[in-house]
Amino acid sequence: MSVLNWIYIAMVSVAVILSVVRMIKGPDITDRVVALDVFTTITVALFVFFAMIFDRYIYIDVALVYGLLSFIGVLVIARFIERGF
Amino acid sequence: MILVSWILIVLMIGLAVLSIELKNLIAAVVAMGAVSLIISLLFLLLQAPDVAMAEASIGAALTMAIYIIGVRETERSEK
Amino acid sequence: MIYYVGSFLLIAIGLYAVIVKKNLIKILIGLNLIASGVNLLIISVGYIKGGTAPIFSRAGLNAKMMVDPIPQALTLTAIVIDASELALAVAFVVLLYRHYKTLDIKKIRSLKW
Amino acid sequence: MIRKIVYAIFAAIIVIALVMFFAAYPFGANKMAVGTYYLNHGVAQTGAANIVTSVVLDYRGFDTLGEVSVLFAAAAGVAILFFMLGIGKKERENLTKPNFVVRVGSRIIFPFILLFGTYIFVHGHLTPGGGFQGGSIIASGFLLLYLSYPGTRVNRGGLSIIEGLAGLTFVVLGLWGLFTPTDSFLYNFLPKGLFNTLVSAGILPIIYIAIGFKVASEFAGIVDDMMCEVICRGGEK
Repeated sequence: MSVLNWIYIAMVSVAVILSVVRMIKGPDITDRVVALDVFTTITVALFVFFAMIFDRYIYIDVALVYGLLSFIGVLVIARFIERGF
Repeated sequence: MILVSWILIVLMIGLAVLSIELKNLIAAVVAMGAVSLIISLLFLLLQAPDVAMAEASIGAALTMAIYIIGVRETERSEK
Repeated sequence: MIYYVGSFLLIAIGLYAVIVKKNLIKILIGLNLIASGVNLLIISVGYIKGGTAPIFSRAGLNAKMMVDPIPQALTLTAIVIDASELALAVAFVVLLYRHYKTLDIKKIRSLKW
Repeated sequence: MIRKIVYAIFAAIIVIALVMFFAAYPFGANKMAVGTYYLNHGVAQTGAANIVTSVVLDYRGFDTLGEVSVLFAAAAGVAILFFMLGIGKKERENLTKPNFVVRVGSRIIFPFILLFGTYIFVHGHLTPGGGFQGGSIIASGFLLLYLSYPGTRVNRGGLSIIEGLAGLTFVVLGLWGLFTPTDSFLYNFLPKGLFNTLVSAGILPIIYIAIGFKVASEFAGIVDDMMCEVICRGGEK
Protein backbone atom coordinates (compact mmCIF):
# COMPACT_ATOMS: atom_id res chain seq x y z
CA MET A 1 0.00 0.00 0.00
CA SER A 2 1.18 3.49 -0.70
CA VAL A 3 1.61 6.26 1.85
CA LEU A 4 -1.67 7.88 0.87
CA ASN A 5 -3.58 4.73 1.77
CA TRP A 6 -1.94 4.61 5.20
CA ILE A 7 -2.94 8.22 5.84
CA TYR A 8 -6.50 7.36 4.78
CA ILE A 9 -6.59 4.33 7.10
CA ALA A 10 -5.37 6.41 10.03
CA MET A 11 -7.94 9.14 9.49
CA VAL A 12 -10.87 6.74 9.12
CA SER A 13 -9.78 4.76 12.19
CA VAL A 14 -9.66 7.88 14.32
CA ALA A 15 -13.12 8.90 13.10
CA VAL A 16 -14.56 5.45 13.85
CA ILE A 17 -13.03 5.40 17.34
CA LEU A 18 -14.35 8.88 18.11
CA SER A 19 -17.90 7.97 17.10
CA VAL A 20 -17.75 4.81 19.21
CA VAL A 21 -16.54 6.87 22.17
CA ARG A 22 -19.55 9.12 21.76
CA MET A 23 -21.79 6.05 21.64
CA ILE A 24 -20.28 4.74 24.90
CA LYS A 25 -20.32 8.07 26.74
CA GLY A 26 -23.49 9.63 25.36
CA PRO A 27 -25.77 10.44 28.26
CA ASP A 28 -28.95 10.50 26.22
CA ILE A 29 -30.46 8.21 23.63
CA THR A 30 -30.37 10.86 20.89
CA ASP A 31 -26.58 11.17 21.23
CA ARG A 32 -26.26 7.45 20.60
CA VAL A 33 -28.53 7.55 17.55
CA VAL A 34 -26.54 10.39 16.01
CA ALA A 35 -23.34 8.48 16.77
CA LEU A 36 -24.77 5.44 14.92
CA ASP A 37 -25.59 7.61 11.91
CA VAL A 38 -22.08 9.11 11.78
CA PHE A 39 -20.58 5.64 12.21
CA THR A 40 -22.58 4.26 9.27
CA THR A 41 -21.60 7.15 7.02
CA ILE A 42 -17.90 6.65 7.76
CA THR A 43 -18.17 2.91 7.33
CA VAL A 44 -19.60 3.21 3.81
CA ALA A 45 -16.33 4.91 2.84
CA LEU A 46 -14.44 2.06 4.50
CA PHE A 47 -16.34 -0.54 2.41
CA VAL A 48 -15.35 1.26 -0.81
CA PHE A 49 -11.77 1.47 0.41
CA PHE A 50 -11.64 -2.29 0.98
CA ALA A 51 -12.96 -2.85 -2.54
CA MET A 52 -10.08 -0.74 -3.83
CA ILE A 53 -7.44 -2.47 -1.69
CA PHE A 54 -8.52 -6.00 -2.63
CA ASP A 55 -8.86 -5.03 -6.32
CA ARG A 56 -12.37 -6.53 -6.59
CA TYR A 57 -14.77 -3.80 -7.71
CA ILE A 58 -17.86 -5.95 -7.25
CA TYR A 59 -17.54 -5.43 -3.48
CA ILE A 60 -18.99 -1.94 -3.91
CA ASP A 61 -22.51 -3.45 -3.93
CA VAL A 62 -22.23 -3.96 -0.16
CA ALA A 63 -21.49 -0.27 0.31
CA LEU A 64 -24.56 0.54 -1.82
CA VAL A 65 -26.75 -1.56 0.49
CA TYR A 66 -25.61 0.35 3.56
CA GLY A 67 -25.90 3.67 1.80
CA LEU A 68 -29.54 2.99 0.95
CA LEU A 69 -30.70 1.23 4.11
CA SER A 70 -28.95 2.92 7.04
CA PHE A 71 -31.36 5.82 6.61
CA ILE A 72 -34.27 3.50 7.48
CA GLY A 73 -32.58 2.16 10.62
CA VAL A 74 -32.10 5.66 12.01
CA LEU A 75 -35.60 6.68 10.94
CA VAL A 76 -37.16 3.83 12.96
CA ILE A 77 -35.59 5.05 16.19
CA ALA A 78 -36.25 8.71 15.41
CA ARG A 79 -39.94 8.05 14.76
CA PHE A 80 -40.10 6.03 17.98
CA ILE A 81 -38.55 8.79 20.07
CA GLU A 82 -40.99 11.43 18.78
CA ARG A 83 -43.92 9.06 19.56
CA GLY A 84 -44.68 8.54 15.90
CA PHE A 85 -45.88 4.96 15.71
CA MET B 1 -5.03 -4.96 7.20
CA ILE B 2 -4.30 -6.89 10.41
CA LEU B 3 -4.18 -3.58 12.28
CA VAL B 4 -7.63 -2.64 10.98
CA SER B 5 -9.08 -5.98 12.06
CA TRP B 6 -7.57 -5.56 15.58
CA ILE B 7 -9.21 -2.14 15.93
CA LEU B 8 -12.55 -3.39 14.63
CA ILE B 9 -12.63 -6.47 16.88
CA VAL B 10 -11.78 -4.48 20.02
CA LEU B 11 -14.55 -1.98 19.16
CA MET B 12 -16.97 -4.86 18.49
CA ILE B 13 -16.33 -6.45 21.90
CA GLY B 14 -16.75 -3.08 23.60
CA LEU B 15 -20.05 -2.42 21.86
CA ALA B 16 -21.30 -5.94 22.68
CA VAL B 17 -20.57 -5.41 26.39
CA LEU B 18 -22.28 -2.03 26.13
CA SER B 19 -25.36 -3.51 24.50
CA ILE B 20 -25.96 -5.96 27.33
CA GLU B 21 -25.08 -3.59 30.17
CA LEU B 22 -27.15 -0.50 29.26
CA LYS B 23 -30.33 -0.07 31.28
CA ASN B 24 -32.20 1.78 28.56
CA LEU B 25 -33.40 -0.85 26.10
CA ILE B 26 -33.47 1.51 23.09
CA ALA B 27 -29.81 2.39 23.64
CA ALA B 28 -29.04 -1.33 23.89
CA VAL B 29 -30.72 -1.90 20.53
CA VAL B 30 -28.69 0.95 18.98
CA ALA B 31 -25.47 -0.64 20.22
CA MET B 32 -26.66 -3.96 18.79
CA GLY B 33 -27.04 -2.30 15.38
CA ALA B 34 -23.47 -1.02 15.59
CA VAL B 35 -22.25 -4.55 16.43
CA SER B 36 -24.05 -5.85 13.33
CA LEU B 37 -22.36 -3.19 11.18
CA ILE B 38 -18.87 -4.07 12.44
CA ILE B 39 -19.56 -7.77 11.85
CA SER B 40 -20.50 -6.96 8.26
CA LEU B 41 -17.15 -5.17 7.82
CA LEU B 42 -15.32 -8.20 9.23
CA PHE B 43 -17.12 -10.49 6.77
CA LEU B 44 -15.88 -8.29 3.94
CA LEU B 45 -12.34 -8.44 5.35
CA LEU B 46 -12.62 -12.25 5.39
CA GLN B 47 -13.46 -12.19 1.65
CA ALA B 48 -17.12 -13.15 1.99
CA PRO B 49 -19.11 -10.43 0.17
CA ASP B 50 -22.30 -12.53 -0.05
CA VAL B 51 -22.50 -12.97 3.70
CA ALA B 52 -21.54 -9.33 4.26
CA MET B 53 -24.43 -8.25 2.06
CA ALA B 54 -26.88 -10.53 3.87
CA GLU B 55 -25.79 -9.18 7.25
CA ALA B 56 -26.04 -5.61 5.92
CA SER B 57 -29.51 -5.96 4.47
CA ILE B 58 -30.88 -7.72 7.54
CA GLY B 59 -29.06 -5.84 10.28
CA ALA B 60 -29.42 -2.31 8.93
CA ALA B 61 -33.15 -1.94 9.28
CA LEU B 62 -35.20 -5.10 9.84
CA THR B 63 -33.63 -6.38 13.09
CA MET B 64 -33.69 -2.94 14.65
CA ALA B 65 -37.33 -2.41 13.67
CA ILE B 66 -38.38 -5.77 15.14
CA TYR B 67 -36.65 -5.00 18.46
CA ILE B 68 -38.09 -1.49 18.58
CA ILE B 69 -41.63 -2.78 18.05
CA GLY B 70 -41.09 -5.32 20.82
CA VAL B 71 -39.89 -2.59 23.19
CA ARG B 72 -42.79 -0.32 22.13
CA GLU B 73 -45.30 -2.95 23.18
CA THR B 74 -43.65 -3.63 26.55
CA GLU B 75 -41.38 -1.54 28.77
CA ARG B 76 -38.77 0.99 27.76
CA SER B 77 -36.14 0.31 30.38
CA GLU B 78 -34.83 -2.59 32.38
CA LYS B 79 -35.35 -2.24 36.11
CA MET C 1 -6.08 -15.66 14.84
CA ILE C 2 -7.67 -12.52 16.29
CA TYR C 3 -10.90 -13.50 14.56
CA TYR C 4 -11.09 -16.71 16.60
CA VAL C 5 -10.53 -14.79 19.84
CA GLY C 6 -13.14 -12.19 18.89
CA SER C 7 -15.81 -14.73 18.07
CA PHE C 8 -15.10 -16.73 21.28
CA LEU C 9 -15.51 -13.54 23.30
CA LEU C 10 -18.73 -12.68 21.46
CA ILE C 11 -20.18 -16.13 22.22
CA ALA C 12 -19.13 -15.80 25.89
CA ILE C 13 -20.76 -12.36 26.21
CA GLY C 14 -23.97 -13.70 24.68
CA LEU C 15 -24.00 -16.66 27.08
CA TYR C 16 -23.49 -14.28 30.00
CA ALA C 17 -26.51 -12.25 28.90
CA VAL C 18 -28.67 -15.36 28.47
CA ILE C 19 -27.84 -16.85 31.85
CA VAL C 20 -27.44 -13.86 34.17
CA LYS C 21 -29.81 -11.19 32.81
CA LYS C 22 -33.44 -11.20 33.93
CA ASN C 23 -35.04 -9.02 31.27
CA LEU C 24 -36.51 -10.93 28.33
CA ILE C 25 -35.42 -8.39 25.69
CA LYS C 26 -31.86 -8.57 27.05
CA ILE C 27 -31.99 -12.35 26.70
CA LEU C 28 -33.00 -11.95 23.05
CA ILE C 29 -30.09 -9.56 22.48
CA GLY C 30 -27.80 -12.20 23.99
CA LEU C 31 -29.16 -14.85 21.64
CA ASN C 32 -28.54 -12.53 18.70
CA LEU C 33 -24.95 -11.99 19.84
CA ILE C 34 -24.39 -15.76 20.07
CA ALA C 35 -25.70 -16.20 16.52
CA SER C 36 -23.41 -13.45 15.19
CA GLY C 37 -20.41 -14.96 16.97
CA VAL C 38 -21.07 -18.41 15.54
CA ASN C 39 -21.42 -16.97 12.02
CA LEU C 40 -18.14 -15.10 12.38
CA LEU C 41 -16.44 -18.27 13.65
CA ILE C 42 -17.66 -20.38 10.73
CA ILE C 43 -16.59 -17.79 8.16
CA SER C 44 -13.15 -17.38 9.72
CA VAL C 45 -12.62 -21.16 9.65
CA GLY C 46 -13.12 -21.06 5.89
CA TYR C 47 -10.64 -18.24 5.29
CA ILE C 48 -7.42 -19.00 3.43
CA LYS C 49 -4.50 -16.61 3.74
CA GLY C 50 -4.12 -14.42 0.67
CA GLY C 51 -7.35 -15.65 -0.87
CA THR C 52 -10.05 -13.71 -2.62
CA ALA C 53 -13.81 -14.15 -2.95
CA PRO C 54 -15.02 -17.23 -4.91
CA ILE C 55 -16.51 -15.23 -7.79
CA PHE C 56 -15.07 -15.58 -11.30
CA SER C 57 -16.14 -12.10 -12.35
CA ARG C 58 -13.06 -11.01 -14.27
CA ALA C 59 -10.29 -12.65 -16.24
CA GLY C 60 -7.06 -13.69 -14.54
CA LEU C 61 -8.59 -15.45 -11.55
CA ASN C 62 -8.01 -19.13 -10.90
CA ALA C 63 -9.26 -21.52 -8.26
CA LYS C 64 -5.92 -21.61 -6.41
CA MET C 65 -6.36 -18.13 -4.94
CA MET C 66 -9.89 -18.43 -3.61
CA VAL C 67 -11.33 -18.99 -0.14
CA ASP C 68 -13.62 -21.88 0.75
CA PRO C 69 -17.20 -21.36 -0.58
CA ILE C 70 -19.03 -23.87 1.63
CA PRO C 71 -18.99 -21.94 4.98
CA GLN C 72 -20.22 -18.85 3.15
CA ALA C 73 -23.10 -20.81 1.65
CA LEU C 74 -24.01 -22.21 5.07
CA THR C 75 -24.02 -18.88 6.91
CA LEU C 76 -25.84 -17.04 4.12
CA THR C 77 -29.16 -18.67 4.91
CA ALA C 78 -28.53 -18.84 8.66
CA ILE C 79 -28.55 -15.04 8.92
CA VAL C 80 -31.96 -14.76 7.25
CA ILE C 81 -33.37 -17.56 9.40
CA ASP C 82 -32.07 -15.74 12.51
CA ALA C 83 -34.04 -12.61 11.68
CA SER C 84 -37.32 -14.47 11.18
CA GLU C 85 -36.83 -16.45 14.39
CA LEU C 86 -36.18 -13.16 16.18
CA ALA C 87 -39.55 -11.89 14.98
CA LEU C 88 -41.23 -15.04 16.32
CA ALA C 89 -39.46 -14.64 19.69
CA VAL C 90 -40.51 -10.99 19.97
CA ALA C 91 -44.10 -12.05 19.31
CA PHE C 92 -43.85 -14.54 22.19
CA VAL C 93 -42.37 -11.86 24.46
CA VAL C 94 -45.25 -9.48 23.71
CA LEU C 95 -47.71 -12.30 24.42
CA LEU C 96 -46.03 -13.01 27.78
CA TYR C 97 -46.08 -9.31 28.65
CA ARG C 98 -49.81 -9.06 27.93
CA HIS C 99 -50.44 -12.02 30.21
CA TYR C 100 -48.10 -11.36 33.16
CA LYS C 101 -47.67 -7.54 32.92
CA THR C 102 -43.92 -7.85 33.47
CA LEU C 103 -40.72 -8.69 31.60
CA ASP C 104 -38.83 -9.99 34.63
CA ILE C 105 -38.36 -13.73 34.38
CA LYS C 106 -38.20 -14.02 38.17
CA LYS C 107 -41.83 -12.94 38.31
CA ILE C 108 -43.06 -15.11 35.47
CA ARG C 109 -43.91 -18.19 37.43
CA SER C 110 -43.52 -20.92 34.87
CA LEU C 111 -40.05 -19.76 33.82
CA LYS C 112 -38.46 -19.69 37.29
CA TRP C 113 -35.69 -22.12 38.13
CA MET D 1 -25.55 -16.36 43.42
CA ILE D 2 -26.02 -19.90 42.18
CA ARG D 3 -26.64 -18.53 38.70
CA LYS D 4 -23.23 -16.87 38.67
CA ILE D 5 -21.49 -20.10 39.74
CA VAL D 6 -23.34 -22.12 37.12
CA TYR D 7 -22.42 -19.52 34.53
CA ALA D 8 -18.74 -19.63 35.49
CA ILE D 9 -18.68 -23.43 35.11
CA PHE D 10 -20.51 -23.26 31.76
CA ALA D 11 -18.25 -20.55 30.37
CA ALA D 12 -15.09 -22.37 31.42
CA ILE D 13 -16.25 -25.63 29.83
CA ILE D 14 -17.31 -23.97 26.58
CA VAL D 15 -14.22 -21.80 26.16
CA ILE D 16 -11.86 -24.72 26.94
CA ALA D 17 -13.70 -26.96 24.47
CA LEU D 18 -13.57 -24.31 21.73
CA VAL D 19 -9.88 -23.64 22.26
CA MET D 20 -9.04 -27.36 22.29
CA PHE D 21 -11.05 -27.92 19.11
CA PHE D 22 -9.67 -25.01 17.15
CA ALA D 23 -6.06 -25.61 18.17
CA ALA D 24 -6.05 -28.35 15.52
CA TYR D 25 -7.35 -26.01 12.78
CA PRO D 26 -4.98 -23.04 12.41
CA PHE D 27 -6.25 -19.79 10.98
CA GLY D 28 -5.63 -19.22 7.30
CA ALA D 29 -4.65 -22.73 6.21
CA ASN D 30 -6.35 -24.75 3.47
CA LYS D 31 -8.55 -27.31 5.20
CA MET D 32 -11.31 -28.69 3.00
CA ALA D 33 -11.22 -31.08 0.07
CA VAL D 34 -14.87 -30.58 -0.92
CA GLY D 35 -14.49 -26.84 -1.33
CA THR D 36 -11.50 -27.34 -3.58
CA TYR D 37 -13.53 -29.73 -5.75
CA TYR D 38 -16.37 -27.21 -6.06
CA LEU D 39 -13.94 -24.43 -6.98
CA ASN D 40 -12.25 -26.54 -9.65
CA HIS D 41 -15.36 -28.02 -11.27
CA GLY D 42 -18.13 -25.56 -10.36
CA VAL D 43 -17.91 -23.39 -13.45
CA ALA D 44 -17.99 -26.33 -15.85
CA GLN D 45 -20.80 -28.12 -14.02
CA THR D 46 -23.20 -25.28 -13.22
CA GLY D 47 -22.17 -22.33 -15.40
CA ALA D 48 -22.51 -19.72 -12.64
CA ALA D 49 -19.71 -17.23 -12.01
CA ASN D 50 -20.50 -16.99 -8.29
CA ILE D 51 -19.48 -20.30 -6.70
CA VAL D 52 -21.44 -19.50 -3.52
CA THR D 53 -24.62 -19.34 -5.60
CA SER D 54 -23.89 -22.66 -7.23
CA VAL D 55 -23.29 -24.27 -3.81
CA VAL D 56 -26.48 -22.77 -2.35
CA LEU D 57 -28.77 -23.61 -5.27
CA ASP D 58 -27.22 -26.50 -7.14
CA TYR D 59 -25.02 -28.72 -4.97
CA ARG D 60 -27.02 -28.01 -1.79
CA GLY D 61 -30.35 -27.04 -3.34
CA PHE D 62 -32.36 -29.42 -1.22
CA ASP D 63 -31.09 -27.75 1.99
CA THR D 64 -32.18 -24.39 0.61
CA LEU D 65 -35.68 -25.75 0.00
CA GLY D 66 -35.79 -26.81 3.67
CA GLU D 67 -34.58 -23.43 4.85
CA VAL D 68 -37.16 -21.58 2.76
CA SER D 69 -39.87 -23.70 4.38
CA VAL D 70 -38.46 -22.88 7.86
CA LEU D 71 -38.78 -19.22 6.89
CA PHE D 72 -42.39 -19.79 5.85
CA ALA D 73 -43.13 -21.52 9.17
CA ALA D 74 -41.68 -18.60 11.13
CA ALA D 75 -43.72 -16.04 9.16
CA ALA D 76 -46.89 -18.07 9.68
CA GLY D 77 -46.15 -18.30 13.42
CA VAL D 78 -45.76 -14.53 13.69
CA ALA D 79 -49.05 -14.01 11.86
CA ILE D 80 -50.89 -16.46 14.15
CA LEU D 81 -49.45 -14.95 17.35
CA PHE D 82 -50.29 -11.38 16.37
CA PHE D 83 -53.78 -12.42 15.36
CA MET D 84 -54.18 -13.80 18.88
CA LEU D 85 -52.73 -10.59 20.35
CA GLY D 86 -55.03 -8.36 18.36
CA ILE D 87 -58.07 -9.25 20.44
CA GLY D 88 -57.35 -6.86 23.32
CA LYS D 89 -55.93 -4.10 21.15
CA LYS D 90 -55.48 -0.84 22.98
CA GLU D 91 -55.86 2.62 21.50
CA ARG D 92 -52.98 5.05 21.17
CA GLU D 93 -53.49 8.79 20.97
CA ASN D 94 -51.32 11.91 20.45
CA LEU D 95 -49.39 10.32 17.60
CA THR D 96 -47.00 12.68 15.81
CA LYS D 97 -47.47 13.09 12.07
CA PRO D 98 -44.40 12.40 9.92
CA ASN D 99 -42.35 15.39 8.89
CA PHE D 100 -42.56 16.92 5.40
CA VAL D 101 -38.96 15.98 4.65
CA VAL D 102 -39.54 12.37 5.64
CA ARG D 103 -42.65 12.05 3.47
CA VAL D 104 -41.14 13.57 0.32
CA GLY D 105 -37.76 11.88 0.77
CA SER D 106 -39.25 8.44 1.26
CA ARG D 107 -41.52 8.92 -1.76
CA ILE D 108 -38.42 9.65 -3.85
CA ILE D 109 -36.23 6.88 -2.45
CA PHE D 110 -38.80 4.04 -2.39
CA PRO D 111 -38.68 3.16 -6.15
CA PHE D 112 -34.89 3.13 -6.02
CA ILE D 113 -34.92 0.65 -3.15
CA LEU D 114 -37.24 -1.62 -5.14
CA LEU D 115 -35.02 -1.28 -8.23
CA PHE D 116 -31.86 -2.00 -6.27
CA GLY D 117 -33.37 -5.10 -4.62
CA THR D 118 -34.44 -6.38 -8.04
CA TYR D 119 -30.93 -5.77 -9.39
CA ILE D 120 -29.44 -7.71 -6.47
CA PHE D 121 -31.51 -10.84 -7.00
CA VAL D 122 -31.49 -10.83 -10.80
CA HIS D 123 -27.68 -10.67 -10.85
CA GLY D 124 -27.36 -13.30 -8.12
CA HIS D 125 -25.25 -15.67 -10.20
CA LEU D 126 -22.77 -13.01 -11.40
CA THR D 127 -22.12 -10.64 -8.50
CA PRO D 128 -22.43 -10.97 -4.70
CA GLY D 129 -26.03 -11.04 -3.63
CA GLY D 130 -29.03 -13.13 -4.45
CA GLY D 131 -32.55 -13.91 -3.44
CA PHE D 132 -32.17 -13.67 0.31
CA GLN D 133 -30.37 -10.33 0.25
CA GLY D 134 -32.57 -8.75 -2.42
CA GLY D 135 -35.74 -9.93 -0.70
CA SER D 136 -34.77 -8.38 2.61
CA ILE D 137 -33.84 -5.11 0.87
CA ILE D 138 -37.32 -4.94 -0.69
CA ALA D 139 -38.92 -5.69 2.67
CA SER D 140 -36.91 -2.80 4.16
CA GLY D 141 -38.43 -0.58 1.49
CA PHE D 142 -41.91 -1.58 2.65
CA LEU D 143 -40.86 -0.81 6.23
CA LEU D 144 -39.92 2.71 5.06
CA LEU D 145 -43.39 3.06 3.52
CA TYR D 146 -45.03 2.06 6.82
CA LEU D 147 -42.90 4.53 8.76
CA SER D 148 -43.50 7.57 6.60
CA TYR D 149 -47.18 7.05 5.72
CA PRO D 150 -48.94 5.67 8.82
CA GLY D 151 -52.15 3.85 8.04
CA THR D 152 -51.02 2.23 4.80
CA ARG D 153 -51.34 -1.51 4.43
CA VAL D 154 -49.94 -3.86 1.84
CA ASN D 155 -52.35 -6.17 0.05
CA ARG D 156 -52.19 -9.41 2.04
CA GLY D 157 -54.00 -11.45 -0.59
CA GLY D 158 -51.50 -10.37 -3.24
CA LEU D 159 -48.64 -11.22 -0.90
CA SER D 160 -49.90 -14.74 -0.29
CA ILE D 161 -50.47 -15.30 -4.03
CA ILE D 162 -46.91 -14.15 -4.84
CA GLU D 163 -45.47 -16.30 -2.09
CA GLY D 164 -47.39 -19.38 -3.19
CA LEU D 165 -46.41 -18.95 -6.83
CA ALA D 166 -42.73 -18.51 -5.89
CA GLY D 167 -42.69 -21.66 -3.77
CA LEU D 168 -44.53 -23.55 -6.50
CA THR D 169 -41.92 -22.47 -9.06
CA PHE D 170 -39.10 -23.82 -6.90
CA VAL D 171 -40.79 -27.19 -6.33
CA VAL D 172 -41.94 -27.63 -9.94
CA LEU D 173 -38.48 -26.84 -11.31
CA GLY D 174 -37.08 -29.38 -8.86
CA LEU D 175 -39.59 -32.07 -9.81
CA TRP D 176 -38.97 -31.46 -13.52
CA GLY D 177 -35.48 -32.82 -13.02
CA LEU D 178 -36.98 -36.22 -12.18
CA PHE D 179 -38.21 -36.59 -15.77
CA THR D 180 -34.84 -35.88 -17.38
CA PRO D 181 -32.55 -38.84 -18.15
CA THR D 182 -30.54 -38.27 -14.94
CA ASP D 183 -33.55 -38.88 -12.63
CA SER D 184 -32.41 -36.44 -9.96
CA PHE D 185 -34.24 -33.76 -7.98
CA LEU D 186 -33.26 -30.15 -8.84
CA TYR D 187 -31.21 -31.20 -11.87
CA ASN D 188 -29.94 -28.25 -13.94
CA PHE D 189 -31.63 -29.25 -17.21
CA LEU D 190 -31.61 -25.95 -19.12
CA PRO D 191 -28.67 -25.00 -21.40
CA LYS D 192 -25.82 -23.27 -19.62
CA GLY D 193 -25.46 -20.34 -22.03
CA LEU D 194 -22.49 -18.04 -22.43
CA PHE D 195 -20.41 -17.76 -19.25
CA ASN D 196 -20.60 -14.48 -17.28
CA THR D 197 -23.63 -13.08 -19.10
CA LEU D 198 -27.06 -12.35 -17.66
CA VAL D 199 -28.90 -15.28 -19.27
CA SER D 200 -26.70 -18.19 -18.26
CA ALA D 201 -26.36 -20.96 -15.67
CA GLY D 202 -29.58 -22.81 -16.57
CA ILE D 203 -32.24 -22.85 -13.87
CA LEU D 204 -30.22 -21.05 -11.17
CA PRO D 205 -31.37 -17.46 -11.96
CA ILE D 206 -35.01 -18.57 -12.14
CA ILE D 207 -34.80 -20.23 -8.72
CA TYR D 208 -33.04 -17.21 -7.21
CA ILE D 209 -35.72 -14.85 -8.56
CA ALA D 210 -38.39 -17.11 -7.03
CA ILE D 211 -36.55 -17.11 -3.68
CA GLY D 212 -36.28 -13.33 -3.87
CA PHE D 213 -40.03 -12.88 -4.30
CA LYS D 214 -40.73 -15.42 -1.54
CA VAL D 215 -38.37 -13.82 1.03
CA ALA D 216 -39.62 -10.32 0.17
CA SER D 217 -43.27 -11.26 0.61
CA GLU D 218 -42.59 -13.14 3.85
CA PHE D 219 -40.65 -10.30 5.47
CA ALA D 220 -43.20 -7.76 4.24
CA GLY D 221 -45.87 -9.90 5.87
CA ILE D 222 -43.93 -9.97 9.16
CA VAL D 223 -43.49 -6.18 9.04
CA ASP D 224 -47.18 -5.75 8.25
CA ASP D 225 -48.20 -7.92 11.22
CA MET D 226 -45.93 -6.15 13.66
CA MET D 227 -46.56 -2.60 12.49
CA CYS D 228 -50.31 -2.93 12.00
CA GLU D 229 -50.62 -4.27 15.49
CA VAL D 230 -49.49 -0.78 16.47
CA ILE D 231 -50.80 1.49 13.73
CA CYS D 232 -53.93 0.12 12.12
CA ARG D 233 -56.99 0.18 14.30
CA GLY D 234 -60.53 -0.58 13.33
CA GLY D 235 -61.45 -2.80 10.45
CA GLU D 236 -60.72 -6.46 10.83
CA LYS D 237 -58.94 -7.82 13.85
